[in-house]
Amino acid sequence: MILSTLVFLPVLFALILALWPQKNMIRPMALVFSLIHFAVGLIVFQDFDTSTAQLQFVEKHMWIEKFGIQYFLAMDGISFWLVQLTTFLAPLIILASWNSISEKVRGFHICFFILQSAMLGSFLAFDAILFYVFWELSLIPMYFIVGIWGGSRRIYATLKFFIYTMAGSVLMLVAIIYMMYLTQQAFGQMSSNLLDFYKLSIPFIGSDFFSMQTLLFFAFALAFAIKVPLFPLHTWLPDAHVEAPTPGSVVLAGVMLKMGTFCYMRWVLPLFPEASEYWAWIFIMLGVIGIIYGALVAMVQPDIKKLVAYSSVSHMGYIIIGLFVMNHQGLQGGLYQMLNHGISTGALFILIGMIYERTHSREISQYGGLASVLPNFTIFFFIITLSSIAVPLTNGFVGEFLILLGVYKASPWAAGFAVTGVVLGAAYMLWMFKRVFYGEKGPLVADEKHPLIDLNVREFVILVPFVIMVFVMGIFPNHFLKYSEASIDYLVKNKSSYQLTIKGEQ
Amino acid sequence: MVNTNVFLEIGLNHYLVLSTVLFCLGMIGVLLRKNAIVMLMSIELMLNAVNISFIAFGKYNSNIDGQIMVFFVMTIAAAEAAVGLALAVSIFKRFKEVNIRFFEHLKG
Amino acid sequence: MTADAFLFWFLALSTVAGGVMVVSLTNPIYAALSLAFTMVSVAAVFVTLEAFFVAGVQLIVYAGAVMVLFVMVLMLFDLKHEVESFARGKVTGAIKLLAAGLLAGLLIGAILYSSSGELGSSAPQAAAQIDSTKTLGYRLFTQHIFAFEALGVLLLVIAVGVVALSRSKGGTHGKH
Amino acid sequence: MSQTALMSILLASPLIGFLINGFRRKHHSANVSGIIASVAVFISFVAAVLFWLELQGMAPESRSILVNYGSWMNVESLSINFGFLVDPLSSLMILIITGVGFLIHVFSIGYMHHDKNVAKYFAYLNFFIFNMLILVLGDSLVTLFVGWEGVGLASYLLIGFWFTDKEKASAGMKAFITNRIGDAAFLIGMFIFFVSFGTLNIQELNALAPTVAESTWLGVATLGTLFLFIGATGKSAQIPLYVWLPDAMAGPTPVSALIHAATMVTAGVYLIIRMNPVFLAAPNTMMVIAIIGVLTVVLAASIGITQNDIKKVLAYSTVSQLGYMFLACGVGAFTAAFFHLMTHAFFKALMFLGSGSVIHAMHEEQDIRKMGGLKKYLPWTHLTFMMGWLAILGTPGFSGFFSKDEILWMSWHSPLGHWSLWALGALGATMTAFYMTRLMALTFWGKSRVPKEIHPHESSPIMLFPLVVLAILSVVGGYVGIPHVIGAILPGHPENILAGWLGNIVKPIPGITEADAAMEWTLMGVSVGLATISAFIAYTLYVNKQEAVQSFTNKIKPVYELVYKKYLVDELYFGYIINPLVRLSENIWAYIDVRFIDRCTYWAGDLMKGGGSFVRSLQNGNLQSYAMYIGLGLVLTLTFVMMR
Repeated sequence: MILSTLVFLPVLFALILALWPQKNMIRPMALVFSLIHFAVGLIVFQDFDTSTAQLQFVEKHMWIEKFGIQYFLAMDGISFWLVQLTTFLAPLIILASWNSISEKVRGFHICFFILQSAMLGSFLAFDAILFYVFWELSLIPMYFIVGIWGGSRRIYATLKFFIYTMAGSVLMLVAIIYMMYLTQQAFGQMSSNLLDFYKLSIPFIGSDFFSMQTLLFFAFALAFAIKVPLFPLHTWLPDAHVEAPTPGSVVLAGVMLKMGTFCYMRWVLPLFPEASEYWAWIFIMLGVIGIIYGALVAMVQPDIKKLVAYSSVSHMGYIIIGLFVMNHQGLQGGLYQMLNHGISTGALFILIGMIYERTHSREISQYGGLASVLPNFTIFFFIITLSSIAVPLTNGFVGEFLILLGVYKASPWAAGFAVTGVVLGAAYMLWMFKRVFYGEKGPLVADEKHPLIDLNVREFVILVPFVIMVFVMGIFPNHFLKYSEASIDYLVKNKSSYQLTIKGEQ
Repeated sequence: MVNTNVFLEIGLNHYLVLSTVLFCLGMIGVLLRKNAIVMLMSIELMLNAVNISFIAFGKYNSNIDGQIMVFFVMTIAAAEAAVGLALAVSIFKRFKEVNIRFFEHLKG
Repeated sequence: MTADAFLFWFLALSTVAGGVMVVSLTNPIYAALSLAFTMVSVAAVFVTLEAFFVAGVQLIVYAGAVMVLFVMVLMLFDLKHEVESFARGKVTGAIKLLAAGLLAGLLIGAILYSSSGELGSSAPQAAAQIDSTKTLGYRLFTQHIFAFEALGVLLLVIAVGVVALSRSKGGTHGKH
Repeated sequence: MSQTALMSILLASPLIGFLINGFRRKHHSANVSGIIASVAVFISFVAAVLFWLELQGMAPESRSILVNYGSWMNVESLSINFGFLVDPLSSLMILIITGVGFLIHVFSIGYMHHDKNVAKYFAYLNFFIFNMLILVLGDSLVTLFVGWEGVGLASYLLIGFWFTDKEKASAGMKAFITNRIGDAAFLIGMFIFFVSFGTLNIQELNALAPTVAESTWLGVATLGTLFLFIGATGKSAQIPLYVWLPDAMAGPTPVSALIHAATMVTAGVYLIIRMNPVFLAAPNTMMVIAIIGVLTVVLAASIGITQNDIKKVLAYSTVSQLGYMFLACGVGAFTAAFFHLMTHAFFKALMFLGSGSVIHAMHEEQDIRKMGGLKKYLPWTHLTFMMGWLAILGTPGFSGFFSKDEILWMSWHSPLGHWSLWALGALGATMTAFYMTRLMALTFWGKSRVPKEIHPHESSPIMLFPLVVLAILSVVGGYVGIPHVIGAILPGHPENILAGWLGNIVKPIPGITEADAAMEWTLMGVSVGLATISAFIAYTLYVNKQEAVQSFTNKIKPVYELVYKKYLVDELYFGYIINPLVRLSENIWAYIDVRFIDRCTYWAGDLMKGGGSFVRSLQNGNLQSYAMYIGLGLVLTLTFVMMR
């Protein structure tokens, strides 16, 4: 029951918030709820077995008998940390929205909790239809979060975000239905159980683009590529980030993008092993292009938030190449980088939100000399910057190093191009850092009428967990890697005969 | 000689071709004429064309059902003409106009 | 040239000529008269096909009743000025003509194709010499009695409907 | 005391110092923060000494202490530990780092007395020491890389210490990004080694490398070492990545002494010495290293001649001296390289601190054209600076003499060497003598050109103490590595202690022959002679005949300008690489992202919209049009049926 609790607790919270009479209690209640949720998430630590790739905490019930659609939640090493990341970020996001969301507070928190539920559901669902429901459900609260609490061009951004993602997932739905049909062909009973999907052997002919596996592969891969987002499908991301309110950006960058990369590991790689090996070069190429392209474009952005958004494109490129080289280092690094990106980019967005609350501007050229005015803020920003540019002993390094090592093993050229991202990453982040924090005081910073105030206690409370995680993950990566080790090992070694089993069943 | 045969020996196909030509003439009328009443006339033309082919088929297949069908068609045609004209009258009464171009209320 | 053939060609020509006139004449009265001419020609064609009863009905119902109706309505309208006879728009006009032409071509092609290119090969079968009127009547009142009666009801409904329609003050839309 | 505990003290002490000063960064007392930081480094120094003593007590073959704090990253075959290795090489290195580092910390107490953010400054310095120790002690390339990046970070922070000045902030950024280019290559080098050898442990690599001895350009060892060398050129400021070091002088002067002269910039050299068996397995790489090294010597020295900023002169001098170390590495004389690293650490740190003392005295004035005759105001600084000057000149008996001449001799003698390398090296030595003498002459000797409003004063004892210690080390530091030929004629025939100490670490150059003593003496004489002559010329010119210099530079103005402007390398990089890159980025953003991809999505949207409105326009309410569609549909259907 633990997983159902995890997934549906936020819905319950949303209900309570919706019905609670006092308006001024919404924020504290939401905070307490998210902390409870986080604590519930920690329970799985106790019983999680790191030695096996099998599914754990399984909950399986028939949902729609006729089509073999089940309510099937389970956890394995791949989803373990992502679930933790989701629940970890929640209280911090609610704290970060404390001041920045001033209107329709109740609605915001309801949206946020439903979003949590949908995201957790799509991490944990092992039934294609159930997964699809969660996957699409996650769009709706995000649509409202950006569309209601966003910036001036929020309608444009939301539409773009919504239509982009929707366009991809419709193809995926077709593919899911077709695969259900295949299960009927193969087993006589229609099923949308992912484990049944794994058992299918879908015909693959490399030279034939229209062979079934290739088509299904691309249908799934496209949906996830938009979510990741992979170059050249990324243009919704900068707009969505720029217009989204701070908490929206954090959820979007911190967790929602990971849904894309996570699903590559859960769905694409094991379901279509031959196709994903045959077509890996496309994704590696696009990933590498994304790394360099994202970094270059980030370098010339006039808007800090857009800069970070493009840096996300670059970082997500790393994850994609890590996944598609299909070896231990690449996959582990990719998974690790998902967590890193959630932590460091999430923190960056929160930091940008904090400074935006003070100055109401994100123009880099309006800043300058912030370091002498807001020293504490600068320290936090700098640490997160270091994490983002992957300085050793911060979390970013572990992920990037493992990914690049894995990629080098598979394709030295790709690694050779990808390392330029290391240089460019430092270039755009530090250049931005220099322009914002160093030098003479810019117009916004020097404004005598509105002196800037350094971090308050609430902001410290938000940022300290991030910084702790940055270093803990940088110095003790083994503790994190060991949870996914068995699953990754199984994925690498049995990629063409991937047959997950349920722990405790034969 | 084929050529003389074509002109001298009249068969089913001759009637069918005649029917086709008449049908298409009617169709052109329906498509191109502006006057609603002339359009109705063109429809009668088309119905007649069909009638020819029914009768011809009936004769050449020794089947009387073709004529029965024509009988029905005629009835329907008469009914249709009546309704169509009644509509035209009613429209004319209201708009003083029978030009089909003025009646584009189905515009999407 | 046999009489049969001559008759066919003569009737075919008059039918088509009448049809062309219906379509092309600007004055609706002339068009109506051409239509009557066509009807008569078609009735004659029916005669050549030995459908005497139908030919008679054609003359009475079509050339008689229906045409009178048309002319009456035209008279009723008393059009002072003639509306433009053809729809505007050269392109759409061309497309319409092309569509009709293509349809004719296709149908004729299909007819020729189905009889492998021979226009006059299928002669009427010998057994065609039957008393068509009697058989027609017999069939109509036995086998097709239901359809016949249904038609009767339909005609009644239509008669009522038409009266209702022509008495009404107009459609649902206001005047432009 | 157990080795683990000792290692913990060694590493943790500066880290704790960093944290303490970091958390009390708002305090302004230089003495308190300085003492905390200095004590932290001193504790490390003591630990380093203890380690050294412990190694002394071991048998020469087994001198190695490995402290493993457990696994860091463990993914399938990749297994990286927090392992720290003390062996003869790293033990000397940590002595230098903590020793010189301690002296510089002490100097900083005086130097940074007036600065408000002094606690932050000392925190950064301690942070640097911590990372440098990790770099030196790391037993695998990845652990080494941790320190490698960490020192780069510390360097970034310290160069941009006065960040309100845009130039200084930019200099820090430039240093970090240039280093990052090297680091990216370093990463590739690591991957090559990992994929080929399956390990990143330095000792294991050293053991495995000789098995792949090769002469092709694309072999594992060659490629791997070449990429590591690119990494080293970034950190150690060699062609083509040296451009950051002169700019790095924007940082406080003690930082320049510690990071940009004595320790961090030698990391590249240290890396090569550390991995010498691997590099020896790749003769092509060795050749590249030697050539790059000697070219850097000449290039940097020539720029040094023309500079007017006291720190810039020293910076180019550092680049040039690092070139010598790489030259030594390239010809296989790793001991000589390390020897020079050590002596250079002493005399260059000394000179930087001396320049700091001068700058302090001159109230932040760095232009040597506004100095002159400072000898009488700053007697101690002058005296100690002169020791450094004599050392870098290669005056017989001073430390620089032994190390530099050994490098020059080996570049001639070694089978990996070549006479042209020696010739260029000697040319470099001549130029070094020239510009260092020029610096001395313009700063301390001759007539005073000090502006009226400045009253130079000798620095406080706390700043002079490190100068004196370093001066002594600059003089006597050379005696640990007396070359064999010289040792042979000295009383008691002192052996080359350093070579003996490093004997088990440094592999002998394959195919080296017995030294020709006469030849060695000759070459030594030639280079010393050249240096002396050139120093003498410089002295005469800059002390007495400045007009002559002026007229001469006017005569060769284009050349002089070119050299003065550092051969326009910075402009070249900016004009042909960085600015085009930024412009390219702006263009790809504007054209690919906004104009192309976004347009495409708009097109897709517009297509849908257009399709919709087209279909809507078909529903025009005209009965005849509808009839036409029926007709067209009929035609199409019939066509389709008939085509079947």
